[in-house]
Amino acid sequence: MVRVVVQSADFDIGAEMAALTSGRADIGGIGSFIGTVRDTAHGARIVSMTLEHYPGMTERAMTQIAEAAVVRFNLLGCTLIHRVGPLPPGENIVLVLAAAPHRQAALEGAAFLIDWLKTKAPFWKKERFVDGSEAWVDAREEDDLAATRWGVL
Amino acid sequence: MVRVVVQSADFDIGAEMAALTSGRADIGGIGSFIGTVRDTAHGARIVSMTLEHYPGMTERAMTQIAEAAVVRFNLLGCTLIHRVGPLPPGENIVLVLAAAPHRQAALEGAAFLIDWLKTKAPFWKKERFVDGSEAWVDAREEDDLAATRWGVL
Amino acid sequence: MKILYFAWLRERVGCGEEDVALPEGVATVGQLVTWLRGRSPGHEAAFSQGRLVRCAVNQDFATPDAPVTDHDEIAFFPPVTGG
Amino acid sequence: MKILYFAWLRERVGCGEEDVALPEGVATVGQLVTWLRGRSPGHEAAFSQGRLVRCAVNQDFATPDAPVTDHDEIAFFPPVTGG
Repeated sequence: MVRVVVQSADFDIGAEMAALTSGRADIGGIGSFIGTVRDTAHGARIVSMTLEHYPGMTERAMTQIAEAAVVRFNLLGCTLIHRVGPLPPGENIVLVLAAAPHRQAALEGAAFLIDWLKTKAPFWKKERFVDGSEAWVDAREEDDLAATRWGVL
Repeated sequence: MVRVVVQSADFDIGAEMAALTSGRADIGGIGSFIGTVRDTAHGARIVSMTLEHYPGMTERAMTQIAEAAVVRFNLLGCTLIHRVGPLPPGENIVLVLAAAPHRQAALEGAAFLIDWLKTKAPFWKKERFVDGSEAWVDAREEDDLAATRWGVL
Repeated sequence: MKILYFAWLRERVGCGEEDVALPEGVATVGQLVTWLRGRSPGHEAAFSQGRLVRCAVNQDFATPDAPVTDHDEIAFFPPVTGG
Repeated sequence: MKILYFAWLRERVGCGEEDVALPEGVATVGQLVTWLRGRSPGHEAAFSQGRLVRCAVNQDFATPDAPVTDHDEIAFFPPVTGG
């Protein structure tokens, strides 16, 4: 019911959607979010983004977030896949799927999952620019704000 | 940038996602919603749902909704696919994709698109129950309420 | 004018589409509905349910006071339930 | 105890993981940080940036007053930026 994966390979949204929904007809809606690597950051062109994580704690935190979402929105299932390693612009970073009997829970479940993932799962992004320089991405205050609207874990 | 389709065949979310995002790296997030046929309605088991539409006006209304979403949320693109004809439980009904530079616009764009589609695009659902009886689905007041939070067209 | 019916209105009227010459004294959607109700028991059943009927004139949503002409495509249908 | 560093803390310290015997007088995360800062210029640079450092004890987020023991896995890292 809760599927949590950290991997360097890309994911296949069609296959993940099928795995989440196949063989059941109690689902009325699936909300989804995919995050992708943009080619610019603060106006500068980036050539790649590298995702680092904390093996063990990351999967643990993602599972806690997913289980909290299932309880809170009465989800029938959810999927959280996050990639790690170097990723060029245009590549997928993260996939969130939330299945529910009706659309509002599915959409809110997906929004909750990505908001919490962004503030509570131990991943860090480093950007590499065209001039060869690199910089760790700073946590964004608006991400913390977005997460606080859901209250505390 | 705006892709609107009414079809009886199923859609392929992977292919639609690729068509929306391929060759560009200015997208940071894609919000999505898929609506599916549930096997129960008001506690009764249904064997199929039939979707009727108003050819011409439906595509026109969907295009207006999609273009309004692009302007309102600064979307980089969006896709609206709605199926018609008889559909058994578990089948996909509708696909919404909204691509934006950042996640909030992508998620809100997808929510707006499905809320408006449900209240402003001329589709009608008829449910067929196990006992052979059929009934047109009544418009839900909560769908109208969901749409009003976005204001008027 | 072309008149279209969808969903349960189509079932009550008994057809999905009919061509009608603009009746005398009919200049608005509301007046057209009044005229249509006298056309057959099916039409009467379609429009007299006390249930909400929506209208589109030339594929845009329209209110009862919207004007109609002989060249218009007028559609009647229940509140929409797609998505 | 096992101590882990991630992202720019790892780069400043110069390694991602080190094993340390629980130092005398260290009973909390805050006391451990004070002790670590004296361990090398890299450690000092990692913890003295005036930038926010997060901590996890045994893979749960922890505050400076959280207790630490010799058998714990303690991780230090910047605020998270995934998603």
